[in-house]
Amino acid sequence: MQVHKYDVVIVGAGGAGMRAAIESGQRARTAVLTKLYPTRSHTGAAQGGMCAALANVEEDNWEWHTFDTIKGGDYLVDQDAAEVMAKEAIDAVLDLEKMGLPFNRTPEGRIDQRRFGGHTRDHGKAPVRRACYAADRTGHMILQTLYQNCVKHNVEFYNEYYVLDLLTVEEDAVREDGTPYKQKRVAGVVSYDLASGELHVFQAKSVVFASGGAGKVFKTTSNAHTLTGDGMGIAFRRGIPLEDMEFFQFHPTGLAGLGILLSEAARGEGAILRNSEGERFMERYAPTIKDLAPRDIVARSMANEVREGRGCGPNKDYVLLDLTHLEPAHIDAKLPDITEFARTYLGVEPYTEPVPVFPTAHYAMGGIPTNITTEVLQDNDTIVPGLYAAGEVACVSVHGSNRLGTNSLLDINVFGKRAGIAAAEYAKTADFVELPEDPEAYTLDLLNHVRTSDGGERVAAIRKELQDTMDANMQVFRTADTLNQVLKDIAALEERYQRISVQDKGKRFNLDLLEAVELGFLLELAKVMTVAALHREESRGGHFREDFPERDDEKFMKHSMAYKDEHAPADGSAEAIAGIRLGTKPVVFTRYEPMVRKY
Amino acid sequence: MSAELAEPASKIELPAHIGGGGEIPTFNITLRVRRYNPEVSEEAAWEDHQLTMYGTDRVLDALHKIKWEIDGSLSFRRSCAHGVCGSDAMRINGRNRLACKTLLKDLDTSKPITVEPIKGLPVEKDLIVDMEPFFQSFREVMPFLINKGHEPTKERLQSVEDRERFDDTTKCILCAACTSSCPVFWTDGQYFGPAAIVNAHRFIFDSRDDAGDMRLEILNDKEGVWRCRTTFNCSEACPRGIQVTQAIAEVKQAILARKI
Amino acid sequence: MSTDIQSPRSGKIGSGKIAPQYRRGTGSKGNFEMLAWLFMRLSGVVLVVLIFGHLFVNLMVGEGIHGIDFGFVAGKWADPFWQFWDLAMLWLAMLHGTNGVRTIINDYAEKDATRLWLKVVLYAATVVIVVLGTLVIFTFNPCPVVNGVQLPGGFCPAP
Amino acid sequence: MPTKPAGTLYRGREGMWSWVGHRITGVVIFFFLLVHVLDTSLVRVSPEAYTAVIGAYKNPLMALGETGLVAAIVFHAFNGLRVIAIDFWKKGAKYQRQMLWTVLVLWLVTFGAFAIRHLSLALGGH
Ligand SMILES: Cc1cc2nc3c(=O)[nH]c(=O)nc-3n(C[C@H](O)[C@H](O)[C@H](O)COP(=O)(O)OP(=O)(O)OC[C@H]3O[C@@H](n4cnc5c(N)ncnc54)[C@H](O)[C@@H]3O)c2cc1C
Ligand code: HEM
Ligand code: SF4
Ligand code: F3S
Ligand code: FES
Repeated sequence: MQVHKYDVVIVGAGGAGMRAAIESGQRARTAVLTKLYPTRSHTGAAQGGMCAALANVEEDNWEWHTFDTIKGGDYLVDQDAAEVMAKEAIDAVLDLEKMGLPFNRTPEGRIDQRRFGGHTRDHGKAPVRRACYAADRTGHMILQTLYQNCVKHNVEFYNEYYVLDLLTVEEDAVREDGTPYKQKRVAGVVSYDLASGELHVFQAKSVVFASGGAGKVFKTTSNAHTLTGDGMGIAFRRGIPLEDMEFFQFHPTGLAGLGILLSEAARGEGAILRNSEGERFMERYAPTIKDLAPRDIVARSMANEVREGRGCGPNKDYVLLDLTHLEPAHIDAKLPDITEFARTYLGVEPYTEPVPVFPTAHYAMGGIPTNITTEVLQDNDTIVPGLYAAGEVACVSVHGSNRLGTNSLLDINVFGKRAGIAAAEYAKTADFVELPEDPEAYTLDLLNHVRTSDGGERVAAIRKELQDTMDANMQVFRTADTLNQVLKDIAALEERYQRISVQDKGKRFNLDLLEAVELGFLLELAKVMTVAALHREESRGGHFREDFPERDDEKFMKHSMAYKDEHAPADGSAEAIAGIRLGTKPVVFTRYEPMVRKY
Repeated sequence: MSAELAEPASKIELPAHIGGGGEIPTFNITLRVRRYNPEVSEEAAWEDHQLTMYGTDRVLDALHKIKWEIDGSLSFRRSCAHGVCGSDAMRINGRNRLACKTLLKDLDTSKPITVEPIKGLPVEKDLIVDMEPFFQSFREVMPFLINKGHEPTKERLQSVEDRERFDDTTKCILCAACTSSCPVFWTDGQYFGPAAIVNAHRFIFDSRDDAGDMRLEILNDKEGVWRCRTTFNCSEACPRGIQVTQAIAEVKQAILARKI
Repeated sequence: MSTDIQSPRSGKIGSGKIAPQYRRGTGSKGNFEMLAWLFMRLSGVVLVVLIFGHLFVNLMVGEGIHGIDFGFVAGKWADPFWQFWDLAMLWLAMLHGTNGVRTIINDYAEKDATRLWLKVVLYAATVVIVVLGTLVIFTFNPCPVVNGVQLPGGFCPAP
Repeated sequence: MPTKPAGTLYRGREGMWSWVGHRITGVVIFFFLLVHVLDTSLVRVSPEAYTAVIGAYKNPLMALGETGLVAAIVFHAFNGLRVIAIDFWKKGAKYQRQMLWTVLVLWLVTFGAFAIRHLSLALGGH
């Protein structure tokens, strides 16, 4: 084992991690640990754009953006956070431009903007052009630009280092009102060097989690194979709660059967959805903004069309995205990559044929709870000093129960930057927390168990069954029955997980071992998501309960908080299911009162 | 900006075939993978697997099938699975390709499909190579915007044409398919390689950048652009369709124009 | 048990280092490679004319190769035009070829020592050939007298 | 150190093979040139010696060799021009493949014309 010492350690080198690193690296000694080469991070897959009320092409202001974000999130958004994000969006975009990001331009040479689902003028009057973009490679450009600037600032990367544990200590402390509690403090992280199979302990004053999403709990997903929710899982195992995990976004237009994403920008540029009868069915579901309605609504409408027998194809299990009325030259200029995907992977020519699409698991709205300075919360109002989170792994919560398109690239830039600054500033004054005795013991155990376990169960098989049941029962339509089915399935899978065996016993690049570890996170997170979903007996944003189809502000206008608690009774009672204790956290309101969400 | 589009029809007649008819056929392939694990043996060896695959499966799916169902020790990098992250450049049937972008049905399935690591970088295990030398070259060309003027309060302006000038080379995902297909790079690994030049090009021709001269000076090195022998392997290997050789030619000309 | 490490991994795995060494210096000064590259193209264009002309005259016109003998060469070099032609061809082709082979040596010779020796041999050969060739063209006497006998050649002045 | 475990041959396309050809022909010509200057230098030594050596060139076997040499020179020359066009002409890279086919056609024509005349002279006559 080797021990490194840094002021700030950042876990993850996607958009959020690198944006943080650029800030932190200039202020304090910073290391970035990432399980992938930075440019392999999934931020690079983002296509459509990044929103900011620049008003370069149309009248716009950040307050409208705030409102859209809150309404899009079905009022479960913390409004202070949404305000921060919408206001700082403008600088976030300009920062990127100054770093060199090649945005598309208007004829006047300004950053061009386009429409995106749920973004409107003046509180819902009409769609507005707010998304700044670089063709349909906005995420790619952001990731490259941030990496380039990390190179410029000599950020120290530890590539292919898997963080597997968070080192914390607990101190006795007393609240203002006199009640005693355990204050967590962060000491560092433990990572596994993929190339050598060695463990490395990183002692740090501040730790920033920016490890991205967990889309691989589902089968059909736009997410990368590597998005296995490690960060959320690690924090959860160390007693940090997870917020709003029941809310998972299903993006309407994934390539049918594959899940590869066709950006909403396609619809922003004028593409529309049709069912097997050739009907533009979104006119029925969202008469005002039709195909540009927020994702949860479109995804549900599509699933409903299929359920009612108007799906296309041999199994009638998808609908069509029609671009055929658009000029090929326009498509080439604005949507080159995604039309290429349709050609490569489905052999469909989007100029002349509509493209088969179906909702695909896309984005985790929930995650590690933080406040607007990105400090991680250990309960509703206690922060963990020195621990920060930003990006998809975190839940500030700016997305509430449904994220608007283009708000995530914004989120990672705004809160990534905030995290970098906050972490470095904290490290300037703080001292190192003493490492626990045998800091790597837990991780060593974990790895040894996986390495030596010899029950013959295959990781891939368990993962597939998990993903199948999640797709079948936890997707856009949910009921108590389907959710209980998932929990039952997960229990069985967890039991089998104890008996896995990995075939690769070596040290060098043992990805077999890591896939097994990742599966552990997936199982854990799937369970948290399902338990939270079961508990939320209402329909809101990305979470739709057929048995409770209405939004219920009275009972559920609050965030859910899931804690790992081995002692929670496993009797199926709502508050405590199978080692998970559920709590709630109030939503922060500033000025927008909940309204019915209609488009 | 494009003109406002006319509203598309609410309902149209769909041709009967739309949405693809019939079942996707399955087929059998032999995947011949180059295995190498220094913990076991210093020798690399070919290994054959017979697999049954589906119509839309890619080489990556075949590799996963082996790893997940047959032999978990097979090691390769991958992440996005749709050609945007640059993890899985490898040599498929003798040419550099992304495994996740190469459909099996597009290959000749009557013969074994060979899969081996990209050339010219040290192999670490199976299909995994050490990418550090590659990134080293990338870093050396100063791949970041350098602007010596004042920071404007708003964005810097750039005309649509100026933006278009370097569009092609902004697409690079640093997959190394180009550099590791270059016969000059194979010889001693010292050549900067096409990917580094592509990324220098991206900034040299960006109207907002002021350090083009420095980059041209870097690439005027004895391991720089002049080592390119216009073999076009790079252009053919690039999964993003970047006209790599063209970009290199433009850099050569820029250096000449500056010196003469 | 624990060691402090300051900098991140750069191309080494555990202890067994397998990264190739980057010997690329801080950048070579000057424009030699550029000029060499440019020279290859310029000389190439000129060589096309020179060599094609040479081949045509020597091998295609008249009796072709059968026409070539001492007299033929002597006849050509009696004319300063052909003298100059062949001289230019000699120099350009040799420099072009030498530089070409130099690149090839740089490409394939793995060890510095091998590289050096191959280049020494190459340059030596080039110098010898260029000097020899030049001398031959300039000091050539088309009407030598061997053992007191004037060799035939219509272009020779009567003794 | 297994930096380059031998795998299959890289399946490059026209661009790579034309370069391989260019490189090989370049070296071949270079070595021929060395010899050619040496033998021509014999004119300085003695006309007999020169004529004797040149006589060897007239041997049918050598004629074949010479034909090969001319083939090499002609390919190298035309392909060299193609390379120059790629370097200096804006659309050169785009049309490199078409240009290669043009090179090969020109090569065939030029070389064919030469071969017929040269071989008929060398093998047939005298
Ligand atoms: C196909 C697609 C299209 C999208 N399009 C848009 C869009 O148009 N607009 C928009 O706003 N949003 C979009 N999104 C969402 C947005 O791209 C992501 O939410 C966002 O990029 C997440 O960034 P991140 O930095 O949090 O995480 P990521 O970019 O996923 O980075 C995660 C990082 O964490 C590292 N990591 C993970 N686990 C570990 C570990 N255990 N140890 C060490 N490192 C670890 C990884 O190596 C990686 O570097 C899209 C998402 C997808 C999938
Ligand atoms: C007939 C006219 C000729 C033309 C147009 C020509 C053109 C060229 C060009 C443009 C190159 C550079 C190729 C590159 O950089 O990729 C080159 C390389 C070369 N030439 Fe020529 N050349 C000619 C004649 C010759 C002759 C007579 C010789 C031998 C003495 C020769 C030997 C070489 C060699 C050895 C190379 C290096 C090949 C390589 O690096 O791959 N060439 N030639
Ligand atoms: S230029 Fe193309 S092949 Fe080369 S690294 Fe970039 S994307 Fe890959
Ligand atoms: S393959 Fe190499 S030789 Fe030049 S054209 Fe591409 S860099
Ligand atoms: S896995 Fe990302 S490019 Fe292939």
